[in-house]
Amino acid sequence: MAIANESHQEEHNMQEHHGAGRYVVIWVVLLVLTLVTVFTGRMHLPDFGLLLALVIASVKGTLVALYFMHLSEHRGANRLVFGVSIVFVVLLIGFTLMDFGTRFRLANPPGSQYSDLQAVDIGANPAEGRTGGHQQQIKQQHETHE
Amino acid sequence: MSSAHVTPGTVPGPKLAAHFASLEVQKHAARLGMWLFLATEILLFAGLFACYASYRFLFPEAWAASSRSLDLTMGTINTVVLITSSFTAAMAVHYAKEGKNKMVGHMFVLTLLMAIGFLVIKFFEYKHKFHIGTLPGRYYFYEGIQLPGAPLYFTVYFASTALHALHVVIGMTVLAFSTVRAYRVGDFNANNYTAVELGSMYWHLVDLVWIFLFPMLYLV
Amino acid sequence: MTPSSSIAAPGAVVPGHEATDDHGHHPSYLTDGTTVKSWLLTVDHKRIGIMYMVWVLLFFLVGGIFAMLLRIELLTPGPTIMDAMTYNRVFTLHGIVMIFLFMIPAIPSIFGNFLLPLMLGAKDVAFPRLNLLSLYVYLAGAGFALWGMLNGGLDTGWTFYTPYSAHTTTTVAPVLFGAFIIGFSSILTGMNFIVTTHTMRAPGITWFKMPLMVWALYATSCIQVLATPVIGLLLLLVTAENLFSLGMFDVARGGDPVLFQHLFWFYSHPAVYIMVLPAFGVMSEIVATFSRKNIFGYRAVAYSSVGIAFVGFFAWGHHMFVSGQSTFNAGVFGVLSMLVGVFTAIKVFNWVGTVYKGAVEFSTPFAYFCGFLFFTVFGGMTGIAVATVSLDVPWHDTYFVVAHFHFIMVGATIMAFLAALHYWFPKMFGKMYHEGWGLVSAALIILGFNATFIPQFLLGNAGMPRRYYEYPERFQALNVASTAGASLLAFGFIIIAVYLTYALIYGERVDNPWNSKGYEWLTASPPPTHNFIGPQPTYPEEPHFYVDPNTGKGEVSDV
Amino acid sequence: MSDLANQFLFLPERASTFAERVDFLHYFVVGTTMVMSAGVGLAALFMFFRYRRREAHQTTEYVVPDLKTEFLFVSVPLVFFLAWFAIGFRDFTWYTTPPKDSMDVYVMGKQWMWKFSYPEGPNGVNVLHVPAHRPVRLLITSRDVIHSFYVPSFRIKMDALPGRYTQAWFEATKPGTYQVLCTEYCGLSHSKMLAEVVVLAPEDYENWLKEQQRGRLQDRQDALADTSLVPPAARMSEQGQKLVGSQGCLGCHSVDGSKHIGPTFLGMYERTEKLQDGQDIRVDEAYITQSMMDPGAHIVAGYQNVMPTYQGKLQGPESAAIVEYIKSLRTANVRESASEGPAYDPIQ
Repeated sequence: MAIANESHQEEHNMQEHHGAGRYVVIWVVLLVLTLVTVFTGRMHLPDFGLLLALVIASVKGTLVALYFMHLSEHRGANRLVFGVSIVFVVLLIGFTLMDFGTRFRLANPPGSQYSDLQAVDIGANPAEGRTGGHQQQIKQQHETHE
Repeated sequence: MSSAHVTPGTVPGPKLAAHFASLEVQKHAARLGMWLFLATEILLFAGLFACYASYRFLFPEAWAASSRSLDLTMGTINTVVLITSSFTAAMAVHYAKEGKNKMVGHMFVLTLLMAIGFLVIKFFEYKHKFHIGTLPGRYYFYEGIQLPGAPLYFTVYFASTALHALHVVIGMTVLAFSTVRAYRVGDFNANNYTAVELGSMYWHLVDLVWIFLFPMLYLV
Repeated sequence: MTPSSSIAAPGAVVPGHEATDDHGHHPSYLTDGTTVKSWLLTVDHKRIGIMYMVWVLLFFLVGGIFAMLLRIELLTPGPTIMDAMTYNRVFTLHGIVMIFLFMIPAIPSIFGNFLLPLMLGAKDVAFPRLNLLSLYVYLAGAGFALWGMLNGGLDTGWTFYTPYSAHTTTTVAPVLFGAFIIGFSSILTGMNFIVTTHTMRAPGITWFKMPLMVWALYATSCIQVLATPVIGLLLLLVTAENLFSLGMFDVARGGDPVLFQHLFWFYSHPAVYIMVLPAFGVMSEIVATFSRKNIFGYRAVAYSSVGIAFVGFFAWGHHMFVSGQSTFNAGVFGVLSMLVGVFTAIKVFNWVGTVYKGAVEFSTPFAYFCGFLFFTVFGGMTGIAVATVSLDVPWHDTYFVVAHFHFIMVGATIMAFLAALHYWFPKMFGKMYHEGWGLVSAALIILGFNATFIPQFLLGNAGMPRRYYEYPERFQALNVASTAGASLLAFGFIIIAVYLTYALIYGERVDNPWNSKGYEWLTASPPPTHNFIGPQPTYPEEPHFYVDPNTGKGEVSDV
Repeated sequence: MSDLANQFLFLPERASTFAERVDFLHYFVVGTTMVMSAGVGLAALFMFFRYRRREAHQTTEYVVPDLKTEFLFVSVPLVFFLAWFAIGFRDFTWYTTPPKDSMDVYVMGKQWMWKFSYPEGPNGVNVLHVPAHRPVRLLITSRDVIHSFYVPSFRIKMDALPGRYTQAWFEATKPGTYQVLCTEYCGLSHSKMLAEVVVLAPEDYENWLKEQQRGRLQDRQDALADTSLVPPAARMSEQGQKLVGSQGCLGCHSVDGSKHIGPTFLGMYERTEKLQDGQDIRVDEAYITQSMMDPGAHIVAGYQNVMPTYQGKLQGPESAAIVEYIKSLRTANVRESASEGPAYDPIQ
């Protein structure tokens, strides 16, 4: 009786009812972690700053998923779905970054840290004749001024 | 769904659609469907995260400089607002299970108010950017950052925050329906809270995405 | 795998089937309400499947006409019947229509919708209204895309590679937006199937008693749910790039067109399996029915479907070996691509193994199975060949690749589509078509198909790039051969259209002409509105269990 | 043997070291594919016949494979596939790692032509000269959209990405002319974006290079005197080809038949053009020369009078060379030195 089992188990898992206190605790923890990540973010840690921020974000995300979204009570397919989607996100990003990191250097976007070529456009600076691609508007402004 | 097989007279519960074997199955199906839908949302943002990751990997300096040009205070306030709104949404589910429909409505109203607050703050951030010229791609005319990749950062910034804001609006619509139902009909109870639960799950996803967007955009 | 003890119940009573012994006493889903409204607003998965069939076949016709125009244009090295711009639009539209409007919805949305609940002993899919919504979303997207095509069309190729798609002056935006909308339809169908498989299986149908078609649809749905959002986002980004110069892939500002390709193929490679996995599922049913055997290595075939779905996600880079991607990545994606080949090989061997000690009836669906088997082996192995990193260098973007994926898309998927159409035609309409014409058109199609695409393999070897309006004269002979084959193919399709339409009206009433023991045949043909009359059937045996009831447990022999 | 296989598989001439490696694997893979398809097909056919149905409701045995069979199903293809991958990846790594001593050529794709330039100086449009038996590294880029540089006879291909370089290398094994095709869809005239690689014997290449470096046309006379390789007309047209690039003619005139600011050079010679005043004129040497010196004299209908005069900018022999080049672009002669190629009518 597979049908009954899967849905029945699910129903059974979801029957538990916790007090509101649990949500308050999670909420407070989330706020504290937000402040922590703002604090560490403002220190501008050189290499592992982003990594640390992402770790904190992952912890926060896990808390939201587990308790606000009740994943801690779910079993089976629901968890699997969530887990698999996260795995796929990681692999999508991982394989893509792997490409940029190991590519023939000149094939990376010019001006990036993995390329030896000069960037075509590196931001707006009319004094040096660079307009951030905003030529049209600057020209128009010019004309109206004259 | 035709509702030919509703069993009247028992505990007020959701209608059992004819094709389901039992209410258990129906709820399970709804929840699993929602999780699958959330998975698609995660992968939708994954595309943007991949763009973000690639360009961050290529242009770390521009990324750091550009992220510092954002208003961290506003970003932090928005994060707090969204987390709190997520908390109230979770509380709504809690009250729905206990059958306190009034409280469900109140909680969702709070959530909606915070959502509006979030969008308003976002609007002012956008306005500032349009003013100083930190805009995507070829519209970029900010002279403060002279690094390759800076216009790209703002492409990613605008694409991801706009997509997120769209989700906030969709989430608000979904929650608004549940709010009205909680006040008007008031039929949520321990047996029948799927609508509240699914709406609030969607809202948590919106929060979840922001939890990642916030450090990625403001704190690199 | 060993036979479970449940096999021991021979000749089990199948209650749902009883009512079919006297035809006409229960309304079938076809006769239960005949107004237009009863069709357009139906939530019955069978009717939705039939409506999908109408539209999908219509788009197949459109895509087919485009294909014939292309083949005629390529008869001569220079201009033949259209100018270069028209040609570029036509091949783009051929790709878009065939992939987004035909291939992806074809088997899952028509046969999946129709059969999945029947095969699981359920009354409907889990979310019938979402199911109807997915049909209308599909039509809305198709409408957008067609509107864009009529307003000038686009010339980017179905791959929409930036920066070309960002700068071309043709109408990119509406077509891309149409494809984006169709993505939602695909996601809804996928979600529905996954949830249905998880929650709606009738008592007795355990995971490893599900028909293999269900396994295939389940794996397909996983891909649809997980991959489609990424292309959705990407289509939005390209639309924004084209309309507003958003700049995500803008080369002048550090954007990377290869990143676009990564994201594009993250969807579009698995999308190939969205198209071909259901075909594998169909063929598993057909080979079992027509050789009256349980599937040889059921678990291996079931697992390999899921395996293909999973590994298929991580092979996307083999579309980009010469695109500037790193050598290291090429290696990683190269190895992973080989694994997909292994999973497919498992299926092929097990299908052949199924025939072993079977009792083969050579009727139309089985004829398609034979064609399918050859095309899958050849198409699949040439797929492995183009994924062999160094071999891809000369073959990439030539007609070899065109021929390879047509072997899979047309050779495997359309063969399976036609096989499914013939196999389940009696199930859907309770009518039988003319077997002789069926075999004739199958032969024509298989022959025509070979004549169309084998020359294209050789063209690719000779170095003719794809998407060429004009070509050096030395390629002409092979192009003419290919066009001739395509005409044969088209002729085969016309014959099918004629005799199936005839059968729809005048066909002989039948119930289970194949004496199949697939689960979907446990109910009447055509099935009643809620699939079963009276109590639900029980499922004591696995599907396609053709063991002699008198010999009890059946003779289990290991190979 | 391998020639026979090439005929059978329609493979083009094999003219680079990479081609030899690729073709070896090609035979292996395609051979196995054919044997396997035939094997599966025959096994299936045999079984269809051997196990044909004898009665409508025939029952069958319950056959399941044992672990050994399944293991065989997995391992046999896996071994083959991995072997192919190993060889293929080894060759691919070889292909993406140019030898240290290779000669660099910059390749730029542009809608719809290929430009080649050497670090030492000479440029070329649609014709790449390289020496045989020497590794040549191509640094490929694009000016607009993605193109792909494909030489079937060398079995090499690499995408040209805008704004950055990809690399490919080859070592040609025999002198000759080989066609270059664009394999990434790049717009209207994608299929006309053809070019060619002229492989010269090392000493011929040295001569050619010297000739190119001499540059100015004044030297052309003595250059002609000591080169018996190429007929004078072709020699001149090559100079002309260089000139139309350096003088900016290609900014307005295409060589592929497409209409731009000015009429295309392709097929211009001996064409009859309708002038603005309604008269017809036959394009000959005199008209072309006059158009360079006094562009406004006879304007072809449908074009603006925007061309600057080249009076004083071009010397006599130079304008003659350009005329010669335009003459060489007569439709029938588009690929005059190519071994094989299309002779199509350009779209007017």
